[in-house]
Parts: sequence; structure tokens; C-alpha cells
Amino acid sequence: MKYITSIADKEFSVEVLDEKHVRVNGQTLAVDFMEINGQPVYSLLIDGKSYEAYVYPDENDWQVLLHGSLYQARVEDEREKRLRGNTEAASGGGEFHLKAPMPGLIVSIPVAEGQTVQKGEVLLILESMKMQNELKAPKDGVVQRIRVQPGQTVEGKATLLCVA
Amino acid sequence: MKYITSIADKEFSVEVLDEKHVRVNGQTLAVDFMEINGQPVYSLLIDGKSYEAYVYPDENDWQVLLHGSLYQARVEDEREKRLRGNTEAASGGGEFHLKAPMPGLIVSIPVAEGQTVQKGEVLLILESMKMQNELKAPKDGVVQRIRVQPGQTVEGKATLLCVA
Amino acid sequence: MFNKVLIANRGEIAVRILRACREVGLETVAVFSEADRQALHVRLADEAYLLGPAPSRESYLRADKILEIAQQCKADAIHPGYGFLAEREDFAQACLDAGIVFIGPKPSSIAAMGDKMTARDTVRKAGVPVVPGTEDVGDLSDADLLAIAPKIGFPLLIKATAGGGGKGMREVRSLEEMPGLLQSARREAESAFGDGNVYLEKLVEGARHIEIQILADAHGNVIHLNERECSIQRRHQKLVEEAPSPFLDEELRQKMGEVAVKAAKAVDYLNAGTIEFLVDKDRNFYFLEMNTRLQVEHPITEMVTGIDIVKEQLRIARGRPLQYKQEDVKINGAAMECRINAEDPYNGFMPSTGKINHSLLPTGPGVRVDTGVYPGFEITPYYDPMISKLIVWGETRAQAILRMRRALEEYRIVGVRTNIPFHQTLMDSHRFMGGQYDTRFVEERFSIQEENNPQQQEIAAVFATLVAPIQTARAAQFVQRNERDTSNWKWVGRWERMHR
Amino acid sequence: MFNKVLIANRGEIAVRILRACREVGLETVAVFSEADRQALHVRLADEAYLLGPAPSRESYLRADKILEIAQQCKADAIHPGYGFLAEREDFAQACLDAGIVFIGPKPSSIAAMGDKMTARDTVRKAGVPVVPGTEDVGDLSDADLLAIAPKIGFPLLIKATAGGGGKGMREVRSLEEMPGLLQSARREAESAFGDGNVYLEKLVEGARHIEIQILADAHGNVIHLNERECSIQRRHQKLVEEAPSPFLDEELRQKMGEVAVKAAKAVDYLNAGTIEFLVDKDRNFYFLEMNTRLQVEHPITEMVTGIDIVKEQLRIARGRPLQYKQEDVKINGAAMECRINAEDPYNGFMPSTGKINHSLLPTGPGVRVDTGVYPGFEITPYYDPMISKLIVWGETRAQAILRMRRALEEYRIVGVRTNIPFHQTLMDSHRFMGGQYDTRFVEERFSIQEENNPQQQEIAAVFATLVAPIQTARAAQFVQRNERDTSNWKWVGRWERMHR
Repeated sequence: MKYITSIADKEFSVEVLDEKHVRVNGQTLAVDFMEINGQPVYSLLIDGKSYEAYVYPDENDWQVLLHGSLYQARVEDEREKRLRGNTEAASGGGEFHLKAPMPGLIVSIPVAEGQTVQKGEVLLILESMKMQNELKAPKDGVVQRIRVQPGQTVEGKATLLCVA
Repeated sequence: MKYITSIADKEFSVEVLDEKHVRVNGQTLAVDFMEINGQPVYSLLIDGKSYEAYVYPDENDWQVLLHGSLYQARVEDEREKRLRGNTEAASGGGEFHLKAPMPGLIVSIPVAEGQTVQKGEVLLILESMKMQNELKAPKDGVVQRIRVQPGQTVEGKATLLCVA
Repeated sequence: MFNKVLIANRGEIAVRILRACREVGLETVAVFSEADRQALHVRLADEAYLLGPAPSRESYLRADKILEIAQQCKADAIHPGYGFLAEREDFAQACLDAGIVFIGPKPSSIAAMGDKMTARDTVRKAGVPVVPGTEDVGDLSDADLLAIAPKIGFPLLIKATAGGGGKGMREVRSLEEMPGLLQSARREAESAFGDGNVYLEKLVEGARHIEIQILADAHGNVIHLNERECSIQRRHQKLVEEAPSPFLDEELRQKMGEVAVKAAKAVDYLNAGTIEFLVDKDRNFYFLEMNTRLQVEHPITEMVTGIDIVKEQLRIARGRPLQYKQEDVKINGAAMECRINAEDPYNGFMPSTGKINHSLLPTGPGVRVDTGVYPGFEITPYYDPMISKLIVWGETRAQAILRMRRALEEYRIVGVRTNIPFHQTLMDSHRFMGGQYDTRFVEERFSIQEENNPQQQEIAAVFATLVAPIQTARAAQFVQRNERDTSNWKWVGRWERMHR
Repeated sequence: MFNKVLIANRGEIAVRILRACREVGLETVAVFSEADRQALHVRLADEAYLLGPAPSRESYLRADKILEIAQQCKADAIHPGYGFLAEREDFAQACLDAGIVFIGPKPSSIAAMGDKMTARDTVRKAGVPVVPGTEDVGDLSDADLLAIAPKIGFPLLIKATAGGGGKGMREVRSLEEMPGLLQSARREAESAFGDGNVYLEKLVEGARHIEIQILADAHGNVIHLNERECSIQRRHQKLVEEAPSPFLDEELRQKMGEVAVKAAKAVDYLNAGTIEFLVDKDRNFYFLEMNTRLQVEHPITEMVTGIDIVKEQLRIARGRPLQYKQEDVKINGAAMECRINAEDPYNGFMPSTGKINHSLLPTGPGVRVDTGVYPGFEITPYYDPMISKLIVWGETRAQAILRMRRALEEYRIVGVRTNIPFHQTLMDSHRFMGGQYDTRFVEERFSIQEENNPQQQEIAAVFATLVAPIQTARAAQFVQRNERDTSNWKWVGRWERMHR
């Protein structure tokens, strides 16, 4: 099976030849790959070099934490990659639903519905673990449907507001 | 539910009154009992004192490893205890099947079939983990059906011989 | 003298104190909230009592309940740890009133140092240099402060009188922005300490945060255990500490130590405490505040001096004289501490909650891990996000950094995100290695996003490619596993029959 | 000089060596058997190569394969650890022949000390006292030995010439029983070392096993790092070691150290090594043997001297002079090591295999754990049963014992039986606390079966009574869990449709 795996702006062609070999950008490598202890920790020997990484799914991507660096990887076969190209070209942006990353207390909401915000602007302050955490806008847009108010306690993953 | 729990030659009457109380030999104690992390490690607060023990099943008994001491406990309700009294009076001894406690290599078998052995006598030497382990007779009897020979590798729990 | 110590705290510091008590033969009593029934301090203590629901104010801040438990179980001493009730003079006083030894300073010393303006005033009068700022003790109105500000000069800091942990602190660059900042600082201080009073201090730019550990016994002996460098901070939260400081020379070290002893004596100090200083580029140092309790970062001092600070606290509280004289205190090698927090350094240091599914502690020579968690334990949103303190010792600072790198590389925590990658990046940073940093370093001149490493990217790509099909196929595998597991099916069948 | 070190070992010592290499900036290469793919040394190394199937002779003893790997991956040094190939002079020679630095002594020193009779003879000629026994070098027949025995006197010991670890050793109380014992000793030695030669030594009764750590560089400097007391043994296997020995005074310590240096010089020693002595009740000491490698128990010396022995080994192998002179070596406090083995102390110390399901390491001040396992790792029957080494340091011996008690109490290992209860009982024993023990103490005067403690029995009874119904009901609970888990049911449903 051949995949195109993208990290940042780089693309790697990774072909899984058999249990012990992969071809990366045309070069064949001996691999010994293993999940450690039923955890998302994986051990990989590539041509003898020993690596260990955490690999977590993250929406459509994979987060690879390797030697203190985090890589965001997308793994697709050729058909999927083509498809995505088409979809992305067709749609433009879309809504962003701000969710509570953990249970906590809404301290303040420095924005109002209808307000235009820029990427990086603070949308909401959530107190948890004795810390005030600023939740920021991941994109430019207009604030819509604020579903919570200061002083309210929220569960993890609760939708807080929307930026469209 | 009321149990009679025996350790060594002592008997304890233990009555589970509700989730938070037990009566031991007539005395009511507040308990807070909890399994730690899905393991056979248990935390017990008795009237505020904090204890932690490993509790493993061992044939009909329970092994309780508590503060560096091992206790062999039998837990029975009154009916079971009566029944056991009768059974033990009726039967006498029985066969003992010596099983390999772990995989290993049979180094030697210092006894022969038909030989009379005494409790504590070495029946077989099993090499495992770089050590020679002496397996001893738990009772007096006559050696029967030696199923292995020196030099042979055995799996854990394999029956090695029998003392009747 | 006392025989049974109630530890009015949780987490790693409760475990740390419990260990010291056990090693000197004292009985230990833990207290816990409903969220902490399985916490390590409860598992390891001789006795353990429930305080109440998870929120601190219903559990670890319930001074009344803690005293009641102490009296019922006949604990004759209380160690408050840090945070929670550690710097509440009323709690210290209530212990004394109940005939229970408070393992810490006298209530009057806590009070004198707890009000940050009073503290400034007291030590200034004893000849300790302080940062220029508001000098009058008392409640200052916004109008007062706006009038004084230009005399101090900008930039300056608004600080909460009841202070600590950066709460209610605001940096002011101009008079125009001051009214708004005053308002928000007071609001934050009010919510954090129940006291909205603030004062002003000149902002010392490019400063380092260096503190001196103090020990004082009931016989008038006060010594210092030299300094800890704590300039690696983010939002006024310390992240990495080291001893000795790469910035001090022997002369300044001695001078700051002497001044710290003077400050401690000015409030008739007893037990362990820490004088925090700001040190500017020109090696001028200014008193910041005194923490009248054990510090989070005390282990690095233990590692370079060989002195067990918590055991010394117990000795002092028992009325015994200090085991050490000033001339016995020597610095041997270098120690460093990384605070391992459940927070995501790739996502604005957002706290991360969840169950620690698996963890692998770094061990071996020169490594100490102080922690209150274990695999299977749940990190809840109720308390601070510190999972553990990773402390290393080396013969030299360079060796300590190399050892810290290897320990961080070994450390595995699965189930919550941690700031380990932050520490790894920091330990690789040339400025940190060179000892060239101040309190703004992390926020202003440090980034966890490294330059691209194409070789590592390729490895990461291989990992992702190999993991993706496994994880995607996991659900399908689940069915296959069930297929084989007949005992499982037997039960399922029975369940189905029951519910048909 | 070298840059990449292949570690020809497994388990905790491979991890220990790897850590030292990493901390001095050397690259590390692990080798592993099929049973060890997930072992910690493989996970932590920079590179890792498969040696072969699980049995040692097909993996860790494959000198040829190891050298081949070293050459292929361009490792320019090999550290053998202890056991396996560590004391094979042919392996050391093969490394040199291949142009690879062997991190250990010269092959000739290994050979001289490897043959126990040659070793006795060599050091005796250098003026080192040896236990009275057979003095001629060469193969002795049973007839020779039976003739010599009465001159040495009974009781005596039969020992294997190729010796080590108590293999092929037999105690002889009378001439009558000697022929049978000779036969079994030769058989055991033949099977363990491929060499059935034996010799005789007088049995020193009530003796203590005390050893001296040596460091020797390529520039003629030989120093000793004082002693380790290793008398707590069972079947000639050390279980607990401590430094300093509670039996030595400063005068004897110095004398033994000097003699040890003499013994090392007698074989032109290089790198780290250990001279083992027997010390009798009257403080006479006799050379036993020299271990020409790193010892299991080296960390206790590291903790009291502050010297990292493995890093020193690397320095020496790189041709650098020792960092320390004899007068720099000081003893600070006391250290103790408990070997934590997977064996059941309640069942004749029977080895225990299985998966470590859960473990909780003791941590905190003064505690070091060296281990090669982690939760989820499987203890197989192929290698020795040591899971970890628990090492503590204290300001005094009493404090070290108290700390060891607290660490043992904290340590949890679930999945295999361990000898932790043995160590706990030992640390509570008055004779051990008093330092009054010899090499026979554990086997002859120590029992893990304590006196009855009715209060603990009652607690144990409550535990058993509360656990019994839970475990018995577990199967029923399984059905209830499935009932709730709807995501599970979704898959099961799909599977059923597919197979209808």
C-alpha cells in the first residue's frame, strides 16, 4: 500500500512493502515497528536506529511527538489526496465551533455576538486547574451564538461559541 | 452477609453490614474499601487507618500480602464451613501432582518411581532464570508416574510427577 | 515534641512531607477530598480522613474541618505544605490555640510577610534593599496610585497587597492605560485573595528572579542555604529552577545570603522560608517578597547542600537547634528542577485533564522524581496541573543539563499532554545553556517551534503512516477479538437470552 | 577515543551504561534477543540490533554476532556490563583485534583473575593474604584433593577453578562425604563453565564478605573507592549490599584498600574492578577473588563517594587519566542496595515469571532505582530474576535503613511475586540493624515467618472477606459492563449480521 504523508509543507511517499520494509521517497528501509504495551507509544527501528514516538489521532491528521518535537501528519492514499484537493478548492473556510478543552468555569467572554475577530484574538477565558486559560480564535471571522455566560461551569467538550 | 474468615489457627467473624461498615468479632468498624487501578491491590481505610494489600486467590484460599507479611485466609459462610468440616473428615490426603511453577529445564530427578519420600524431600531440580530450583515434596508418600526426564524442557504448569 | 503529623495538603508535596515524617519515625495523617480517595498521599499515609467535595474551598481550605480531624485522631502537629492554608496566619494561630504544633513560622511572621506592602516596609527599615515603589502602608485609592505612578516612573507593576503567584499583577507602560489595568488587577486580586488592595513597584527590566532559602530555629539561629535561580517563568509561574545560579559570583551570593538572613530576622522568623529577590543586569538586588513556607523548588537546594529541608523543618518544630551552622553549608555540584505540568505546550499551555494510562519514570544516578500521581490516576480540573518535579544533580551545571536532557527523553506520560517538550526545547536552547536568561526569556525570546528538521520529519512521516492503518483498523480488530474470545460470547449469549 | 558504544548486555545494567554514555555525549547501540524487543534498553538506545533467539547462548553470548554488529554499525567501543561476555578474555581480545575499544581490563588481566587458582597464586606472591587451601596451580585429581584435604582441615570448601556465583561450590564437613561432593561440584562446574576443575579452600566460619572497588587508568594510577559489605547472601547470591561496612574501622578500611590496590597492580589492572575479601571475626582478611568488571552493587559506592563509576570507566577507556586521586575519595553518609528479584520468598525463593501489570516505583529524596523493566514488560524464564536495584542514601546507616524501609513499603509490583517482603523483614531484624551478620546469616539465622501479629491478622481477614465476593462476582459484572457499553454492541451487532 502506498501513502502520501504530508508534514508541514513536505510530502513523503511512504510505501509499506511488507511487515519489515517500507519505501520512503523511493528508498527502501528495514523497519521493525511495534506498539508498546497497548499504549499510543510506538517503537520503530529503522535500519537499526531506535525511535520512540507518541502518535495520536487529531481530527483528520496524526500528531507525532518525537524527541521533543511535535509533527502534524496527514496520511492519505492517492485517491484520498485527490479527493481532498477537490473538496478544499470547492469549500472556503467554514464555521469554527469553540469547545471547552476541559471542564471549567467561564471567567469572562471578551467578545460579543456579531463582533468581528481576528485570528489569535481571545474569545473566552476558562478557569481550570487553578489557571485562567485564554481560548483564542483560530481564524478571522464573526462571533456567533455565544452559548455560555461568565460564572457558568461547563463540561469538557461543551460548545461555547461559534466563529463563522 | 456474615463470613467466618480463618487465618492460621485464628477465626474472625466478619459481617459486612453495608458499604461503609463491617462488624469484626462483634465490633463495628467504619471502612472505606477500594480497588486501585483495576489491579489486585486494594486500599482499605478502617476507622481512619490506611492500609494497602495485595489480595490474590490461591486455590480455595486468599493470599493477603500486607505490610511485608503474607497471610493465607479462607473466607466461608457458615454453611460452607460446616460442609468443609465434613468433607475433610471424610477424605484423607489424596494425591499430590507436582507441577512446574514456570517454564524451565529439568536438571535432575533425585527420586525414582516407587520410592518413599518424606515431606520436604527434594523431588526434582528445575533450572529457570539462571537458577537451580529445588521442588520439594509437600507431604509424605510414594513417588508415582514420573513424566519427565533430565535434560527435558518443560512448559509452566506441566505435571512432572505424582506423590500418592 | 510531637508524634503524629497531619499533612494539610495533597499531591507531590503531601507525599514528600509524609516521606520525611516516616523516615524520622513520626506517624502520618493524610486528609483528602472526594476526588483524591485514590491519591498517593492517601495510599501511603498511616491514617487518612475525608475532608469534603473536590473543590478546594470545600476540602483543602476547610481549616475548621482539618483542625477537627487533627483533634479527633490526636495529631499533635500540622504541616501545611505550600499553597492552600500554608500562608494563612489565622490557621497557624488556630493550630496553636488548639495546642497543635504548626510546622512553620509564627502567625505574626506570616502576617508581616503576607501583606506585601507591610513586608516591603519592614525589611526596608531593617536595611534590605527594595524595588522603588509606593512606600506608605495602608489602602491606596486609584487616585493616590495615579498620582504616585509618574514619580516611580514607567514601566511599572501593579501588584496585589495580599499577593502571590502573579495574581492581580499588571504591567503598566503608560499613565493612560493605568486606570483600566488598576481595575482589572483589583478585580483579580479580590477574586483570588478576597482583598482588592494593590500597590506599585518599578518594573526592573532584564531582571532575574533569585531566591535565598532560610532556616531559623527557636534558639535564635538563622542560616541560609544559598540561592535558587527561578527566572525561567511563564505568566509568573516558575517552570525551571536551578542551584546555584549561573549569574551569581561568590561575593554576591554571600551578600545576598546575609541580607536574606537580615530580612528573616526582621520578622522574628522561625522554620523554613524563602526570600525572593530581583537581580538586575548590574547585579543590584532588591527584596521582592518572602514566602513563609516550604517552596515547590526546595529539592534543588537539598541536592546541592545535602540538607533535607523537610526533616530540618520537623527538627525546628520540635524545638531542637539546627543541625547545621552557616559554615557547614557547602554547595556541591549543580541541581536543576523541571516542573512537569499537565498542559499542552503546543496549544498555548492549555491544561490537560484525564487519566494517566501509562507512565515511565526516569531513574538512575542523580535523578529524583517527586510526584503524587501514578499510572491509573486521574488528573482532575480541580487542582493545579503539576504532575511531578523532575530533579537532577550533576557535578557541574553542564552535566546537570545533560542529565536533565536524558531524563526528559526517558520520561513517558500517556493519557494527558505534558510540558515535557517545552523542557526539552529549553534544555537544547543555547541561551539557556549559556545561563543567559531573565524572567522574560520564556515569554519573549523563546519558542517551542524549532527550525525544520527534515530527517526527523521523515521519521515522523513513517510513524504516522504505520500507525494510521492500525488505529483505523482497531474497531474491526475488536470484532475479531470477540470472535475468538468464547468466554466473552458465552456471557453475551446469556445476556441476550435474558433480554429477549 | 571513541564515539559510539555498543552495550553487549540487557536489563538494568544495559540501561545504566546507556545513561552514562548519553550523559557524556556518546552514541549508544543496544543488542537484543527476540524476547527483549520491547526491553527498556532497546527503547532508550540510539540504535538497536537483533542478536537471535531468547536463550543467552543464541543471543547475548554470541560474541561473533556482537562483533559483526559493532563493525557494521561502526561502534568503536563495547561495554560488556556484568555477566554474559564480561569476563571472557577471548571476547576482550577479539574486540581489540577488531580495532574496537573494550571498556574493561586487558585480556591478560581477565585471564589471570578468571582462573581462580592462578589468581590466588598471583596475588599471594604479591603479598596479599589468601584463605589457606590448595596452592599448586594445575589440574588436581580427586585423589590429589582427598590427600590434601586433611592438611587444610575441615570444614572446607570445594570451589570451581573457573568459578563465580557459587556454581560448583560445595561445603565439606568430613573426608567421608568428600568424594560424592567432589563429583557433584565438578559436574556443576562443567555445566556452568565448561570446565570441571576444582580446588580447595579452608571454610572461614562466621566470615563477612567485604569487597573493595578499584579504578585503574592507563597512566599507572590505581585508586580504591573503599569497601562494600555484601554478607547478606542466599545460596551465594548477594541480596543486600551496603557501604560503608558496619564492621570495618578506619584502620582496617585503609589496610584493605591498600592490599586491594596491590592485588590489582599484580595483574596490571586497567579500568574498574573489585577485589572480594573474606573477613573473619578477628578482623583477619583474605583475598577471595577479583571481579574484572563492573559489579551489580556499584551504585552504593557511587552514592557515598559521589563518583560516577561508569563515567569513570568511559574516561579510562578513552585513555584519559583518572579524575580523582586517592586523597579525593571521601565517604559521605551511608548507602544500601536491595536487589529486587522476581521470586517468591514464601515459597523457597522460587523464581516467578509473568507480565508486570502495574508498578509503582519509590521515589523522593535519597532514593535511586536502577531497572530495565516497566509496567507491561514480561519477565521471562530466560534470564536472571533481578527486576531492579533499590538503592538509598542516608546521612547515617540508621537513616539509610529507615529510608530503605519507607521505600520498600512504597514499592508496588503487580504481576510477578517479588522478594520485597524478604527485604522488609530483613530491615526490621534487630541483628541486621545492629550490623551483626555474616555470610550465613540469611540461611541460618533468619526467617521471613514472623511471630503472629493478631492485629495485622484481623486487618488481613477484613481484606480477604471484602475481596472474596468482588472477585467471585467478577464474571457476572462483565455482563453488566457489556450491557452499558453501547459502542461495543454496535460492533457486535454488525459482526453478527455479517456472519448470519
